Amino acid sequence: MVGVVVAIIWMKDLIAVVMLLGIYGLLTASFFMAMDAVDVAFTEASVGAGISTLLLLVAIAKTKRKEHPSRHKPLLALLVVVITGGLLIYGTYDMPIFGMADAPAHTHVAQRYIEDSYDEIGIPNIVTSVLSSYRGFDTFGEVVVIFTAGLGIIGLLSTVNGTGTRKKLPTINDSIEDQHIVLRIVGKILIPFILLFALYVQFHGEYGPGGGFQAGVIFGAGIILYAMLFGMDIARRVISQSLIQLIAAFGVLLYGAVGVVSFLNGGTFLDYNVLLENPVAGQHLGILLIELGVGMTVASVIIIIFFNFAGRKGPQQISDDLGA
Amino acid sequence: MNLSLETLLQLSIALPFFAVIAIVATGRKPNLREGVSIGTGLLLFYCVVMLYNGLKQGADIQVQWLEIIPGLGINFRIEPLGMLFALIASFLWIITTVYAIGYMRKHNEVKQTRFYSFFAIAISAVMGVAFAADLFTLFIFYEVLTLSTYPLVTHAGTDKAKAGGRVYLGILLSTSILFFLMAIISTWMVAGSLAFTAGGVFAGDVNLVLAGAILMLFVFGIGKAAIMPFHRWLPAAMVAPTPVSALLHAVAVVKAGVFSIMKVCVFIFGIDLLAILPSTQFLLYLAGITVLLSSLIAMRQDNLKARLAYSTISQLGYITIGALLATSAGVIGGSMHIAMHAFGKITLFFCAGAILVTAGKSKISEMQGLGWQMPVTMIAFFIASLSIIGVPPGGGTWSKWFLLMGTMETQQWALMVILMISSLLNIAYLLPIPLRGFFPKDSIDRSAITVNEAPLPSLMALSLTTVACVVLFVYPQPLYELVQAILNTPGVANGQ
Amino acid sequence: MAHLPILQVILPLLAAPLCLFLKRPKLVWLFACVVTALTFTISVLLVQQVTSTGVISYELGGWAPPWGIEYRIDALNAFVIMVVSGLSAVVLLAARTSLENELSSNRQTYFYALYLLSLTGMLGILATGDAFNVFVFLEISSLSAYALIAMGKDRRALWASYQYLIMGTIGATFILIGIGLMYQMTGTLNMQDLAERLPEVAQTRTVFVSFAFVVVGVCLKLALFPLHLWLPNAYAYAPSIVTAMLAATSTKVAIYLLIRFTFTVFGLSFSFTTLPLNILFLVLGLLGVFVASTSAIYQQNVKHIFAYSSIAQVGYMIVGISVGTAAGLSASLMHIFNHALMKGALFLALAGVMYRLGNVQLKSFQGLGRQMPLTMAAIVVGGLSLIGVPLTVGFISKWYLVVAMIENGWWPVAILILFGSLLAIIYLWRVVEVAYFRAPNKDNESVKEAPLGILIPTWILVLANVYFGVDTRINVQIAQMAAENLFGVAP
Amino acid sequence: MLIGHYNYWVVVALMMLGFYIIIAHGNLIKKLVGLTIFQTSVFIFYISVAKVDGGSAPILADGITQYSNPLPHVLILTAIVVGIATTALGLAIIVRINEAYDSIEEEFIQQQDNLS
Repeated sequence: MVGVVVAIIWMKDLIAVVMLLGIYGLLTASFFMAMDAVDVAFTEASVGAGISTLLLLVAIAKTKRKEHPSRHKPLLALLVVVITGGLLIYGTYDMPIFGMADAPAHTHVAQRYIEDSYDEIGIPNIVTSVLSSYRGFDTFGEVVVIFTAGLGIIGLLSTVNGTGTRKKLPTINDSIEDQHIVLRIVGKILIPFILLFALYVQFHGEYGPGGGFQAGVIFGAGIILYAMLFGMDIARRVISQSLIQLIAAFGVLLYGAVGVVSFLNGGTFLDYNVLLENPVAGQHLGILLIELGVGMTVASVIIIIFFNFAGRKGPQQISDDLGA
Repeated sequence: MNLSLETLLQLSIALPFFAVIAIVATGRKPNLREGVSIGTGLLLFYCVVMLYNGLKQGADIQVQWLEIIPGLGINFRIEPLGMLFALIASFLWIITTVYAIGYMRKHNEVKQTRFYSFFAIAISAVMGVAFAADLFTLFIFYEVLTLSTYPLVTHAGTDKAKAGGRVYLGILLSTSILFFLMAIISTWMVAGSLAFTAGGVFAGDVNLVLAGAILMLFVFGIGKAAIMPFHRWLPAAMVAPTPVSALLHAVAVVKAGVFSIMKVCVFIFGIDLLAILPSTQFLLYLAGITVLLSSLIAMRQDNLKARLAYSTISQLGYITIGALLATSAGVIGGSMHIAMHAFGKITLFFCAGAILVTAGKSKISEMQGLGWQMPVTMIAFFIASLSIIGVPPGGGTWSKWFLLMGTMETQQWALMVILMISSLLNIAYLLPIPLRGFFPKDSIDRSAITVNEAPLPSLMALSLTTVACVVLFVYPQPLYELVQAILNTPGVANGQ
Repeated sequence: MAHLPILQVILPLLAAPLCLFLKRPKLVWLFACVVTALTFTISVLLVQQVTSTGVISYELGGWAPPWGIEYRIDALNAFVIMVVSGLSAVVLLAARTSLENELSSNRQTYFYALYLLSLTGMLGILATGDAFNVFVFLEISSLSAYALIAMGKDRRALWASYQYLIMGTIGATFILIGIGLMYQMTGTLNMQDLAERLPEVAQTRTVFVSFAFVVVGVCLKLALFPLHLWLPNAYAYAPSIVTAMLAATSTKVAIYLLIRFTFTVFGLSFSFTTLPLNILFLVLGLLGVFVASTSAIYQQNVKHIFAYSSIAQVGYMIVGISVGTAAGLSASLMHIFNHALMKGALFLALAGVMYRLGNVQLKSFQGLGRQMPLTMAAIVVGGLSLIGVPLTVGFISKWYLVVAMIENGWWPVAILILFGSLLAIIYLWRVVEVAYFRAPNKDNESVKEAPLGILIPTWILVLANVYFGVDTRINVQIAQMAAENLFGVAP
Repeated sequence: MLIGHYNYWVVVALMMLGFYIIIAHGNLIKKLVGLTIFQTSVFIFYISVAKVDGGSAPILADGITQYSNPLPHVLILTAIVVGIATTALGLAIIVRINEAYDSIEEEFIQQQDNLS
């Protein structure tokens, strides 16, 4: 892993950098797997190796490919970095031994999650229990972060102007659209499966690894694939931009609504126990609903991000427009 | 009118302030505008006189406006020293306004509405300083005074005026914030109170070194008293129009400074404590040096206003010495000198302004023989000079007498010598001006000169203040009684 | 009533997605105003509740801490919540008019939604009693702030926003590292629980490092000298409303975090006896005051002047904290309140200038004293407050700050603080002199007074500056109560 | 002792490298890449904390008594999402910067700012 990162430092070709970053992401994911963190590995694989690579590629396509060999300020940077690193190394000396079962991290709060979560929540995946119930509010925050990013990106990149006239939006994908018929056919077959898989992940999260977030990412990726293969215009016709925004908003609201209903029912915010008469069943319902909210928001924000990036004129098109 | 004394007190502070609205509203009609100014001045003086009567009958007049933090607020209370200051300022405001009408019109000054407005605000601030019941209130009005006079100093709007204004504002604000405020906060920390109290607020066993340090902070912080090395603002402020120099820089602003020092000495430290503080001695000598040095500098000035400015610095030193002497005679002398110097110096400035607008001369070397052209002005100048020097028939005689008594009582022989030398220097730099005005070095043809005096309002004003100088010599009794009353407040005098 | 702690966070949170359903900018603005006003009302109720009944704990998800996330409101955060929500509400009032000239109408809906989210993030940080939850809401407020800044008209806004994003994310990641280390040593994330368990391991190097990372991370957000480089441009080129909001609130939240971590989580004895934090803070705070004030003197863009002044004011707050006494802390807390009021007023007034002139370069201010009397008067009063002139709020905090220094025997520091005020006079004076003592130039001879939409909110804040400078019951008492609570003195 | 912490040292090394990229490189996209690496290293740190020797993935099943600590997993799930959100927003800003300045190099952008 360290090697990959060092390579990233030396590379000037940004595309190669991004590819290496993708590899780095996959390595990290497999490392997480080895550390028994299956959920995290799943997420890192889809985010680190998937979405972020994709986004970086799109962004590079819209900007510049080469890094300018500029004068760096390695000395100052090294100094800061060495101080930070040194401090951290210094800090490791009093840490509990790696993997030790009786480290404080494992014996206090986490203990209860492992021992009682099944009785209290009723689902075997402890990570999901903690994520959506014990620390459900963090997850709510996480959804809001995603939503915020989505809004920010629309605010920055949205090309739809107030008058509502839409011209044909130039995309980077026209070439693929025109040339690769094979890809399109394969894609046509693949996409429904991707979407199905996403739904599976969505509703299976309680038992195995997975959940709303991963499902949302996969679902979003499916739609993006569709857009890349069939062109932005068609994709936009299928899924309207403002509709997606509303779905994203709705996801957040759904999550919030669960919380509000739970305190209207006499509990506290996000207290699923009071949703139904049987607390465990209540937890179940609550988790199901909020995961749905997460999935909706994540999927639609990812689509929004992609559409907005792709809808932006690249430098190439700008100069073309000027020439014409 | 049957207003309570408390109402009158508040009126005397608020009146000039609200007059601003009327002044601005009538800005397009100069006669009406000046009418408002003078009318307010008369009303204000009436209020102050009523208050004076109340005070004489022994009324305790106090008002609280605000309380910001417990023990910290805006409070007013009238005592004789403040009364004295208020009387002088409010009376001279009327006179100066009259004078200004002539001066400003003759001189074709711009933005006269702004001038009269800020003039009124300044007087409001002076009243606040005079009647303040605690250091905090005093400080606020002190700062208002600084800020409201800035537009007056830079009235001309030229680069030179702005440069002068910057020095003015810079020194006054920085000393007041760095030292004065610091001293106030320290007093608050040490004594727990900021109220002016007869006999001082510091309890018996106060750390003398600490209190001495606080006293130094006060003396330096009150930059308006122009103790060296913080005197530079005064000459810098001389770029202002003459009425401003007259009222503000000879009377209101500098007097607010020495008044504050007097207040601090008598009512924060108390003269008993003051007498034993280690830093008093040092400050006394500093004031003495200020007196002497600025007199010497004054001699070298050819510009009349600059000479008067340095003379003011020197005279302020007298008052500061009086305050710091920590004896009855010193306090009496210093307080009386506030009044005496006010009338004397304002007359001198009025004359300088009259010479400027009428003869167009600002340099002393050009004023030879001017006496025959402007006889009234020059005679007034002569009498006022006598008062500043401290010889009959000028009122200054009395105050300087008490000050000398004070130095003798405390056996400050060096100071006594300094005061006397300085008086000699006063003669040297003031008297030649009127004398040469009448008896120039080169004989001139008197018949060729026609009498051409300053505008009538200005002339009236300066004659009036000259008369006042003489009256104060002949009939100083009311003034003395008022000043004596400061010491009669229980706890002030140490049984002398 | 029992749900107030959570309501004040989720109200703006849920309102943000609803904005997208409303679509029309004017409607969205009205809606957002109502929401922020409600939030402010809730915060006032919270303050009342806290002052009368003490600490409020709210268990999210029905799980008792430390297993679930806890919202924990005491006098300290109730106070800051009130400041933040109140200022956000007032600033938002001016948004509609100010945005007319600064943002195209199709983006305004997103603007309001992001504004609400930013508020949500800040309130979430303030209310929570859980260390990791802090991180999550920190990111909500930061991401929305980056986006809001990038919406500025000037292209430099983009660059400023990017720099802020990099610095802010580094800061947040540092905090994340710190929290991770803490968790590793104690096994808990709840602040109260952390405070109980940290002393056992206080001597370990790991805890020391975690503290260092948290402090550095927070100071990055705080723009404490020398970590302030991102701030001036971010303030200068963001839309005026965003500047006003950020200046009035976001650094306050960071200060709160610093206080929370040093005083509550790590504890007084650890922060101030084990580590030389007081000296470090004192030096950095004072340096911040002087370097930033001096820089402010040389700026040509008025927003830059006030941005540097904000860095200087943060310096004062840090100095107050560094004393390590209840008096010093309460002075800092008061300054949080007061600085929010004055900077809010100043930047809103600048929004008015921006609206009429399209820029806020110092040289464009010529003669504005005559052309825009009310706006300039607002700047003057706000500036007086900034200097610390009596009868304005600025005086109150300076007073308590200096008193706290003297109580502790730090005379030179007290003098330096007063000296800092002098620098403030100089940079303000430059503005005043140009506005009042120069004739208008050709371009702004026809400039009119700022529109009421901006003027009214500005003057609400200006009057608040004066009101709270005179009637100090609210700000002083709550601040003192909060400080005393942190020091364990019975209120 | 040394072996007991090797995992953390790898984390520190990664972190330093990422941090170095952020500070030393002038290319905006590369800075973001550095930021991602920096953040990811923190994620690895958290997950390392969660590891228990002989434990298995925290999904309850019969016959397993030792599980890894689920809490850091949850935290990192959230943090990953936050990280990608930041990256996405950062990229959006870069795209806009490129349109406005026609460059994504720190040096050129600052030059242009200094000129204007």
